[in-house]
Amino acid sequence: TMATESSSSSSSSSMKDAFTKYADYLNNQNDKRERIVKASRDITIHSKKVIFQVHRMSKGNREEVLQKAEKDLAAVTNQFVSRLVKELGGTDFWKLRRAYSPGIQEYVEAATFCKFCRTGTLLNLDEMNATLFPLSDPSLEPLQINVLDYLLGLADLTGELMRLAIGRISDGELEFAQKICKFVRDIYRELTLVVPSMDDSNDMKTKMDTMLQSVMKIENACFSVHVRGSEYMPLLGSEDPTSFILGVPNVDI
Amino acid sequence: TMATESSSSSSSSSMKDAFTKYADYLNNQNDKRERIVKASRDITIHSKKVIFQVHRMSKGNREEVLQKAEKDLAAVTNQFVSRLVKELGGTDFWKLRRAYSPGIQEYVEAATFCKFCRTGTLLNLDEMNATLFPLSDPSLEPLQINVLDYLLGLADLTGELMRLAIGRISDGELEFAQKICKFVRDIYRELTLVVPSMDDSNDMKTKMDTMLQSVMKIENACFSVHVRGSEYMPLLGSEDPTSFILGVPNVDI
Amino acid sequence: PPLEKQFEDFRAQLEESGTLRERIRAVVMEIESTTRLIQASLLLVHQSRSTPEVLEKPKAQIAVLKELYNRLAGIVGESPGLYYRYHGDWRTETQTVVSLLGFMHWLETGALLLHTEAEEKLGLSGLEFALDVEDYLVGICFMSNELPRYVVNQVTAGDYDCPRKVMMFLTDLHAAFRLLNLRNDFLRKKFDGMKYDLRRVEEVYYDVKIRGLAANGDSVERPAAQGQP
Amino acid sequence: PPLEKQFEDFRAQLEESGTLRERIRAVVMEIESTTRLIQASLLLVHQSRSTPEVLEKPKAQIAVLKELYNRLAGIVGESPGLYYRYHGDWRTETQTVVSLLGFMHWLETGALLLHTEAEEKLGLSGLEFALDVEDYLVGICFMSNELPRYVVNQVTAGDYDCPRKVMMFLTDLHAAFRLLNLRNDFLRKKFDGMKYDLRRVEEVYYDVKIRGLAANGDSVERPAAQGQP
Amino acid sequence: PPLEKQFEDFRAQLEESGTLRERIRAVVMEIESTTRLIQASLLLVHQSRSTPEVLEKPKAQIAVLKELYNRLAGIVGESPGLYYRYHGDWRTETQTVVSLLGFMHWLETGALLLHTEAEEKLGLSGLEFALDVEDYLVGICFMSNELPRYVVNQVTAGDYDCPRKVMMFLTDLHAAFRLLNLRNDFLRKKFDGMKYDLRRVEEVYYDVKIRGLAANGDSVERPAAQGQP
Amino acid sequence: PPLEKQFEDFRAQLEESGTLRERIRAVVMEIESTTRLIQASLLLVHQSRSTPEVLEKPKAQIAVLKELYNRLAGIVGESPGLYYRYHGDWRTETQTVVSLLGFMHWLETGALLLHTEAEEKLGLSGLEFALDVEDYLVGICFMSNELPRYVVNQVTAGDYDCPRKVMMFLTDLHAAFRLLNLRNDFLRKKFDGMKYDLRRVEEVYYDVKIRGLAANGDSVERPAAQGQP
Amino acid sequence: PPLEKQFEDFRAQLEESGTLRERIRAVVMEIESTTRLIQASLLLVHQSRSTPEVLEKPKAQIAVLKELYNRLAGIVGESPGLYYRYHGDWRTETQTVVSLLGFMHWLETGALLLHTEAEEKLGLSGLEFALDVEDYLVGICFMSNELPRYVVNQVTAGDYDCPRKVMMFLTDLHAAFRLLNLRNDFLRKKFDGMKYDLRRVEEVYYDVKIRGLAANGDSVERPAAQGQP
Amino acid sequence: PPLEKQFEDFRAQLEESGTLRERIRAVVMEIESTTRLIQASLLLVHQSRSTPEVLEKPKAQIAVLKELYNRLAGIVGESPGLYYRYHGDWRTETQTVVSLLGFMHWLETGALLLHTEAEEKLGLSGLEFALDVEDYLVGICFMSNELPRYVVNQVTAGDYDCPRKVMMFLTDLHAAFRLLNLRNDFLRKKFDGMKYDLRRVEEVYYDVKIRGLAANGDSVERPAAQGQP
Ligand SMILES: [Mn+2]
Ligand SMILES: [Mn+2]
Repeated sequence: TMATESSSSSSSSSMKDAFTKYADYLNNQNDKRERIVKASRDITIHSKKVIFQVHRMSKGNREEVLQKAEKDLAAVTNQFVSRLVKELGGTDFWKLRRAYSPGIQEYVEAATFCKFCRTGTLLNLDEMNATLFPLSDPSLEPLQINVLDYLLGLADLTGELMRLAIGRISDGELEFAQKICKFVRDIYRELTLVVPSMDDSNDMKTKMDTMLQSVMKIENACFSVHVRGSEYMPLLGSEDPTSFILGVPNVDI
Repeated sequence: TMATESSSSSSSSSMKDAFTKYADYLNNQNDKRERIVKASRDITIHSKKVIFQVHRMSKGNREEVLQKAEKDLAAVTNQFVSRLVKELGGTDFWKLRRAYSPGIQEYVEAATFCKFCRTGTLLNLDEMNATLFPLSDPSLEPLQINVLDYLLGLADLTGELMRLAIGRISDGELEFAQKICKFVRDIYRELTLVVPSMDDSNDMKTKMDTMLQSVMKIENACFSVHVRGSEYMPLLGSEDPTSFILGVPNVDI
Repeated sequence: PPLEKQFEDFRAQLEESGTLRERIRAVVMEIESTTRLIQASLLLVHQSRSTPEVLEKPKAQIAVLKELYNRLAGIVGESPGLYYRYHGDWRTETQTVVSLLGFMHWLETGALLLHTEAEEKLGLSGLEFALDVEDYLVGICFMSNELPRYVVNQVTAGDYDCPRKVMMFLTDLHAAFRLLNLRNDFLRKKFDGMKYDLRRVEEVYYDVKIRGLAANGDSVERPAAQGQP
Repeated sequence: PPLEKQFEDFRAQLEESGTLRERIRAVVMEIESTTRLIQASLLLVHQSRSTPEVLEKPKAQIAVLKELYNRLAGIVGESPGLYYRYHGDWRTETQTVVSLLGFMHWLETGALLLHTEAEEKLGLSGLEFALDVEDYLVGICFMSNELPRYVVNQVTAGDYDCPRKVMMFLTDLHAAFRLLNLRNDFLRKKFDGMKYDLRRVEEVYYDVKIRGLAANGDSVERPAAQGQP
Repeated sequence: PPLEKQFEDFRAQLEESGTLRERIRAVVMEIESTTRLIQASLLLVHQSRSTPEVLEKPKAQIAVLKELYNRLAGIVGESPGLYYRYHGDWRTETQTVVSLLGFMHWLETGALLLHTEAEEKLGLSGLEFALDVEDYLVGICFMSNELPRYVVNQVTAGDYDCPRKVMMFLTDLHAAFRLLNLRNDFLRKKFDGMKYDLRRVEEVYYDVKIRGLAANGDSVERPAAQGQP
Repeated sequence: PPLEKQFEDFRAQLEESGTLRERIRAVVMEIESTTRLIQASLLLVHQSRSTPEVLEKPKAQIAVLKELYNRLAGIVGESPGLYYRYHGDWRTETQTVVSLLGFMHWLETGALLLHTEAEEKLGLSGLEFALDVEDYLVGICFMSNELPRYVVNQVTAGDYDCPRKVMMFLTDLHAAFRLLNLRNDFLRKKFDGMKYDLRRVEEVYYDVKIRGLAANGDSVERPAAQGQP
Repeated sequence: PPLEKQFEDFRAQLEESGTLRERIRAVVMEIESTTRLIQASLLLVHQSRSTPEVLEKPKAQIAVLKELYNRLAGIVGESPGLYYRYHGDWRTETQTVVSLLGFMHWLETGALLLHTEAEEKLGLSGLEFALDVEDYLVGICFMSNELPRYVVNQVTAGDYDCPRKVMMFLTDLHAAFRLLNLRNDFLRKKFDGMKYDLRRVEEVYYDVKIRGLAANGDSVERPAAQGQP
Repeated sequence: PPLEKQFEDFRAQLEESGTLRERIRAVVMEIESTTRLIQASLLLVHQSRSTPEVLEKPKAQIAVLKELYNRLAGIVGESPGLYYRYHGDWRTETQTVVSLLGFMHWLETGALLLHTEAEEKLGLSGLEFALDVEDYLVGICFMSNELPRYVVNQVTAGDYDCPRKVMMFLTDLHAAFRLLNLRNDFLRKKFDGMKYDLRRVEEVYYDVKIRGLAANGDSVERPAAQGQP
């Protein structure tokens, strides 16, 4: 009626033009977001598989397992992360962060997990980001993992390290377990100082609680091996109680 | 060590064979689920667009708008629902329901919305399911939308109908608004009797509350038009107060 | 050791970004208190003061806003690409700014303040620091929420032509919004609210019309855009 | 009218499915009470009764379970393709069933009850109503949770060879589970628990070994599968 | 031994009480499904059907309810003194029953259904199994929640006298509730809601009155209590 | 040992403070039940009784409140500096007291009850135990929430001049509150509610005005402050 | 009018029941503070004081409890049939009472405190006010939760026979509980906890046994029931 | 007019109090970041570094805290009687401060940091700005939460006497807390947690003792209080 009649006027049509532009903008943005969510889901699912592969490690098959994990990780990078990088097309890193953050966090978890098992050290953010450079069209700004996603991924890493440590103790690799314990404690301590400056620290605060639980689970496992080992220390005349752990005592007692 | 040594025995290797089978099974299942989640997301996003298209309806452009909406809906069916149907491959309809249910619900919402605007009637589940038959390889059992997803989608439909009714009143289509009101009331009443028998009725119970809110919003809008129209009824000697609504009175008063 | 070194770096980076954020917030607080001044002045529009008189004070504040957004753009511009990292810090306030600018603009011209016009008024044209489209749209919805109250008070004060003008403006605006495909989010909810604003204005128009109070009962044509609506 | 008609149909369908569900639940409650009987009998294994003696009663109950699952399969089989619609109704109970069958099987043979063997024991081989693989795996994890307690009580009762056997069994089982790619879900959590079971059993083995109590201190070879472990 | 003897006794007691509870629940489920039928029929009152026509069906269900409460009273009466032990099992449903009976009664007579009348309708007069006073009061609050919607739809259907009647009814009811010294509990919260019902009804009455639509525009006096509203 | 000694001291302190708190609560409960009496009497204002008649009873209760606050001040005054330690115990009730005193005062004089006047009425002038300013302000917001309902019912009862008076009062009050720089807290939220009260009152004034019912249709000038509104 | 009359009656009823509840609560608070005294005294059992010495003080408090339950029974007995209406008011405290009585009894006799014995100790034998069976059972579960700690501390203090005794007691208790068909409720959950208590005690017994510390290393036979454990 | 005058006054007051609060918060944020530094340094105590070495850094921070509390006391002291008005602003942080001071003190001396000692360390002795007793007690509870982890790691590092010392310390502390009659509040909940800390430490002591690792295996007598644990 009235409204309909009047909408042919010039003011109304300029409004329509403008809103058509806004509509295009919103449609593009939403489509892009959706593609990125999907790319992120793929990264997540394949990173999880890498993590499982690492957990297959035993004393005997370490090299073999790690090599496969590293190969799989490289595949995640080249296939799935690179697709995310392409979908982003060098822009909107912060605007669409929520759409890809879960995938990137899981990817950080997988990559740092592999690296720690290989070298016992932390894979740095800079090193990770260096591997992302070649994925990008050189004319575009490359996706760089931001500190926040890196730290959130690191927080989850400690959960996997805890699982690993419990398994390693079973396999007699107590030294490795102690190394993990120290590593996780170091990360936890460093994070206590970093967390309050993080952009949205609430997520991270609950992760810190879980992390402390993980640390304590490892500590309790080490404690229990230790007191058990200590029990016969005098009996055995050994000065290193840590050699008396399960799996090791093929020595007759 | 011990464990590693002994794992070459026959019992252990039959265990390994069995678990390799389980692993394959789980991997396939998870991959399939992931593909279906993605197909469902696509259905959701495109069904939402159909719903928006229907909301563009005004008194003057009804036919045009609805035709486009119906065309878009057909595209959703043929492109995205059919992909879901293919990914399912005629199996696991209930097992993977949670992975595709959100998309199917939104699809029900869009399809019933179009149909109501076209005919003022409810698109039946059987009619919907009939359109899914051709999407399937004839050798496979076709995906059939189940009652639960249909009802959950219907519950959301009432929210869209409420928005539509408010808009129609503005456009002077009071009769259409009253038709919507009756339709939504009917659905609400029928659902009150059906909800308690639904498999997991908790979701649905909150949807029922929202639905009642929607009904009351339409009723309040009709009330307000009515009392306004009634005010001058005696003055004008008209017996139909409902003709005195906004947009209509091009008649000089 | 490299681990400590890296975390030292992180802490430095995050603290730097924290400092940046505090500088942003300081400007945003000034923006907020400027919008309060504008709001307080604009409230007089409901008390049937003449529009030009009412607009005088708040219009003077636009320059202040421009200056503040300029500072904001400067601060955020120091770190290219980080606009959306800190977006949440000025989002709400900017939506309010848009709603006020939009309302003033409409009072003056009877037309909708377009996105580009809003950017211009805030001195953002051509800057990397742009006005986010969704913020603009939410702001316009907020502006729409003010109109029913305005119409009611104008009629009370005897301006019987106001409802028609506002109704036509809102009808067009509503139709324009329907072009958008909104996700189920904040903006969609705000847009739903606009429907109720429109209905309320139509009701007032009807009240006026049916009593023969409408200034120009036989014409519902769109008037040429003039000064005050 | 068609609308009412359709909803009438829905109500009929849903009520029918409700009735089906009640029939399912009735059987499941019997399954549950059978598992309690088995559990109560098996508890005696912790009180150092001889294994064959302990197993006598619960083994007799397997036939009961078989009969019940047969009935369940019959009911669910009436509506082809709906297994997973009602799956939640027998899930937990079936996991418990698997854990008990698995424990008894291990007590008897020293070997893991495989998925196919579990289906066989429940008379499900070849039926459409199969044993869900995840339920089987969760059940096996539950079984593992019982082993540390068993080992502790066996040692207390003087059976010093038990820890070694259990340890080797659990080590293999744990290695087998690692072949799986688990999502972050219930099963993964249960599997994490298995790690602790393994560690506890190792500790007991160590306690026994270090005191020279282990029956056969020089041999950690896997024994040929014999009857009672 | 006394320990086993004692637990044998407990088992018997717990099973007996479990059986009782199941019997109670079976009846309560029937009550619940009867209230759903009544509710669904009563919803038609909002669609401008004539009151007697609408009431026909649900009134027929009162006999069903009566029969069910009779059974419930019989079951609970077997164990004297245990009414409040199982009270929670029928509490919610009974509150709904009261709200529906109260609404029907008001539609028919324009008066509040008294506690004794409610008991009578349910055939509980003189039984040990009484209608708990708090349940009755909560039910009445639930009934009040239905009235604003009813008034709105009645006015839309052209009954302009309805708001006044409902307003006076609710004002009296609200005043009566104020006599009670409610502690801070569930009932208190429900009663607080009644204030909003009254407010909404007053607003509707205002809308009708100011437009001169109220049947008896010059009088807000309390009319002599008559039959049907 | 010092440890035990210290905890002995703590026990004494905690018990003393517990006792004090109980004494405070006892008085606060009496205050609360007095406010209920006042509220119940004031409700009659919505039923078009004459204001002086309605005010008679609640005004008599002010003396009771005064006495109670005197006791409260006495108890709290025993521990200087601890007013804010126990503030939470009388906070809500005092806000209600202010809202009721403010409403009665406005009904009588048409003016806002000032903070000092509120203290005077409660006999707190000059005492260390003062009326917290934020509690006063929240109470005034609560009072504002009652006004739309009052206006609606007055118009229904035929008092067409009421909306104008209330509108002007609320406009002034709202403007005065805008002077305050409220942080994002409880008070801010309550103040935001006042905006809706004002809007609703404006709407009622509009309804009355457009129908030519307003007593003095041509003037929205501020009237000279007179006694009763 | 009947409406007001009815609400007058309700007011009286609600107030009466409110008063009753307050009287109940007053007694329950005394019960609660008596249980604290007992708890504090019993804590010394963990510090390897001799049992008779530790029990002296708390046993004296049983008379106090008896007196309090007598008063409680008196109050509740005034309203026959309402035991379960107010049951929630003393439920938790009574469960604690049972757990303490049960622990003391076990410390003295090595046997389980039976339900009838508990009622006797509280002077409830033959009264209408009985000890609810579920409360008794929950209380016994709470008692079981204390035993692992007791065993750990006893072993630390050199009493190596304690684990065996406690293990046998808990094994029997656990088996007795298994006879009950517990539904999925609070009691079921508490009983599930008992399994962990038993497991922990078994582990301690294992630790003692494997180190040859158990007093009677060669015998896990059930000893004839003797006095103090 | 008095209304505007009053609100002008309020504005001034609210702004003054807002400014005060901001100054308080600025100091509290510094306190918070100091406690983080202390916390991070103290974490090294779990990595078997020698106590004096670990304590060096955090002890240096105590002077910083002292300075900050001095500033805080200065700010709050400007408005006598308002300590508890702003108490919530430093409450949590102060509880953390107490827990850290308490832990360091215990590491150094083996004794509980008394309330007066805590005030002394923070330079509050004799000031009007005191350390609230409940904050002190909550802080001590937080400290207790750290002890089980400390004991576990000390034993792993070979210090077998640590569990006994901690157990005796915690037993005494727990007994002292029991003297307090805590209401059902935050402090009560924290104290309930201390029971679990004690239980865990007892278990660790048991683990060490049963393996003959405890330094002084035959004696659980309370040693004469000596310096460092
Ligand atoms: Mn992970
Ligand atoms: Mn929707």
